[in-house]
Amino acid sequence: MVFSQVIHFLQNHIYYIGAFGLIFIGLLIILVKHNLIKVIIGLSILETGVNLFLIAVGYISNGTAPIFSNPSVETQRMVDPVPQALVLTAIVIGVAVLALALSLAIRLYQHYGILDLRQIREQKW
Amino acid sequence: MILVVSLLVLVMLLAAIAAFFFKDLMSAVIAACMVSLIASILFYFLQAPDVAMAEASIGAALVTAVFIVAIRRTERYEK
Amino acid sequence: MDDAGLFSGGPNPILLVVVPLGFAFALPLIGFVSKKILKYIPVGVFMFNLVVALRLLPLVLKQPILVEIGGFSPPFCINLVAGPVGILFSALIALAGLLVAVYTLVYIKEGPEEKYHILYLLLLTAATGVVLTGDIFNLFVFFEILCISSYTLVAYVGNRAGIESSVKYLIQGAVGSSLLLIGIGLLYGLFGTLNMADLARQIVSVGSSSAFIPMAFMITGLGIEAAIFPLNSWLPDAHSSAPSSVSAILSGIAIEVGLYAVVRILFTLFGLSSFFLFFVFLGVLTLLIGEMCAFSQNNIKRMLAYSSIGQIGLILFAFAIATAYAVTGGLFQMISHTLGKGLLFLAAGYMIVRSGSMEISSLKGMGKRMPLTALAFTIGAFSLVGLPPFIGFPSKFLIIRSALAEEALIFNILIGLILLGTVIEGAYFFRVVQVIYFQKENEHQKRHEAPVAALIPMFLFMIAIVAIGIYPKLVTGILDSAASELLDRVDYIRSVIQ
Amino acid sequence: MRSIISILLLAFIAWGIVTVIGEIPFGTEKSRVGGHYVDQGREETGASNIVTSVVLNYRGFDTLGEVTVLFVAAIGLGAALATRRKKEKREIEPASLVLYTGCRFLFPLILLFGGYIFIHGHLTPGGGFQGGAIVASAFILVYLGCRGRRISETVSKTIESLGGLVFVVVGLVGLAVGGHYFLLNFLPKGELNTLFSAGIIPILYIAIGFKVGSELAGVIDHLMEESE
Repeated sequence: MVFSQVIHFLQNHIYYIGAFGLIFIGLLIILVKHNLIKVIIGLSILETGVNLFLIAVGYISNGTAPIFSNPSVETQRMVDPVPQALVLTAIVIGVAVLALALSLAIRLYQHYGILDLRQIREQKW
Repeated sequence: MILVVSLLVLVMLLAAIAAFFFKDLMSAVIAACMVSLIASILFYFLQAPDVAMAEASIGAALVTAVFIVAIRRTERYEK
Repeated sequence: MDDAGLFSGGPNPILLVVVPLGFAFALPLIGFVSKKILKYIPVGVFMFNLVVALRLLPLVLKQPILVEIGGFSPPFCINLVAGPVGILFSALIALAGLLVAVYTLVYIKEGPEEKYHILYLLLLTAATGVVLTGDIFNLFVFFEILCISSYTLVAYVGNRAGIESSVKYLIQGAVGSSLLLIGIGLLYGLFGTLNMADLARQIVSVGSSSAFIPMAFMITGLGIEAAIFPLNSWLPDAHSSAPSSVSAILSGIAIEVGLYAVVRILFTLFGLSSFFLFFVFLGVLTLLIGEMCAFSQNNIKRMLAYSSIGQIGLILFAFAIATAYAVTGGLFQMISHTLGKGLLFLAAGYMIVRSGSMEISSLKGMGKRMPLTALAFTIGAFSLVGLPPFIGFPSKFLIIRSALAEEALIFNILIGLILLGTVIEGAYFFRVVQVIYFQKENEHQKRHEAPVAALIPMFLFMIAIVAIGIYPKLVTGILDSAASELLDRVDYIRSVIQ
Repeated sequence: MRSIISILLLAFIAWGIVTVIGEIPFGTEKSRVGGHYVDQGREETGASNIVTSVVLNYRGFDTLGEVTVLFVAAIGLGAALATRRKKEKREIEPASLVLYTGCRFLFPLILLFGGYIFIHGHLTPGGGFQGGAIVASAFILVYLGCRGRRISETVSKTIESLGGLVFVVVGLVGLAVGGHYFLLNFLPKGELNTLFSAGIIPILYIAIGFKVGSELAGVIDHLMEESE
């Protein structure tokens, strides 16, 4: 009884748990860590989490992938294609941001020997 | 099926937590790569083959390569 | 698809986005032919954009133009909504872009220039895209282009301060856009659409409790770019270490576009009703903190950057009052800030080049060495403080009067605080002006004015500031209809979804 | 101190998400828009991969922005890592013969695979972005295996520019042909599930594939280049 309840819970929530778990771990790395490369790793995990969440929103139980590869098969429910399109965009944007961030990190290290965010001058209010 | 997915999610979260704790950045990057790979499998389970391909080729492969190059040109260990 | 009424003969608003984008892609190819003409291309492109926007302006005042991309009808396509707000901002962006591009002809001399011009074009194109789009995810995409090109332009000089502030800006900005994306995902999950008008239509029907969380995510994400108070720690560093021409655009355009997105989401998407007092307080807080920090700066560009925070606070305050009058004032203040801050950064840019330092004390005797640039700086400063007969006076006056019209004690106190902020603003600007004109230099230096190509845009900014300041009716008509577009959700929805 | 504040902040976010996530049940159909795409997508765009038809036709403007984001990042990365000195020829330890030959053997095969993926983007899973990434990974292989080989910067810049321009020009041709719809699918839709179908979609995806491939390869190239 308890077991089936657990299964039911997992069926409804496991993807959300995974997505928001990643989002939280990513945010935690960004907020707590000081090493620049580590923070960028955090960003990458955060982005993966957001993408997983978007895809999970678009899923429809027992749906098929939104591709009509076999013209004879019809009238089957398909999952929502819109979040998939959004996530394609988001993945590419993510890699663009990551590459830029890493190039800045390399520049910062090679010219000024800094890789620690604490060494970046503190905000002067 | 659901148990497989749960297990994958668990491993994915553990890999993410490992990325948090590793002092060796190279290991952290590999852990992050694993997160991406498992996410890509999950995308496949969620009937999103396009996204799964993109995540595997861009998120897991290219990003990891970029990270490794960056770590080689900076420091390997977090202080 | 009803074609009647979509177009009344003007140019297609999509050209405002697509033509600069095409030229940005073509720039490397043109660079193979001749490196010299590269820097004239932004000038030409923004002149084109300005002409298109000004031709569209009278048309959209009658009726907003709906642009359906790909030939499908909303909500199944991405659509642009070229209403008074969108076209007004496009014209403002094109104007500022044009003038700063002329200034850049002589100002940017070193570094990878070709890349500078591409990034500059794309930054302003993205800003135009944000103000025109009617689709929430498209807004996110354009916002990313805007942010990424800003990160790079901040690091353009390549010195330590530039790279450090760029890294800081990048990390905060990337977290912000992830939050925005989570917000968009939640909205899609709740309402199943991304079209802003369609979303607005459905959000009425659901209690505001479930809409609040996505809104909080989106406003937090966008608030980072709009530099609303607790989220603006990147701004002074980024704006002060970028090249001055870029600072003028970042301060004058980029953060205002961020604020536009916040306002559009609050008003049109969520029909801001119960949270507005919160934003009023946030605005005043942002204003006071910005002005007080600006007062304590010795670095001229940091001072101007903090002053931008203060101005953003004032604009947010005006929008949050959410009466037609106040929104008009907020839009007016946006124009006034773009013109004034643009002029200040351009003038400060050449004063810094000539004196070789960003310290305010090193600007001694600039009134004699560069009289025209110093005059430009003074006019910009007076306008931002709100002295007549410059544009800052009618805009601030409008905001104060609309706040007084609320007739609540709390608003009277807040107006007092805003006036206090203005006094602080006046104090630090007068201090700089006093240093420029009245402090004697130790050794006499020869007169060395900024080059003509840098003076022309400053003059045009000055003419705009004085002309609108003397005759505010030039813009108030447009501002009124823009304000009513922002406030009237029903009309917005009706203009997109028939 | 800082971690406590962060955790409080995260707890606040978590509370927000938990309250709202209950209203987004997993696995149910939520969107009229998505349903419309699935039902009408084949007729309206001619692509049998609905995701592709959404990416390039219904939401093609987003994709134009996405291509631009990658362009900006590639340009910005070049600006951030710009080296003042000219590239010097350095002595590089050559890779072993097996590695060298293997890489040279695999390189065209991977390119072919990437090309296949972006040419068939409207029929099968995949498309310009995935194919482009695969093309770029072929170049990574060459950088790692056959050291000292670089793609010419002129060629990659030309491909990037042309890829972007093709997108904009195809869109503008649609604008000119169809009256006032940018990115209108003006070419004949063809027969479903054949290579020459879906109008402008394969053209755009091929342009994107080339552009993404050269941009990502350029990114890796810039990052690997030892500056000083």
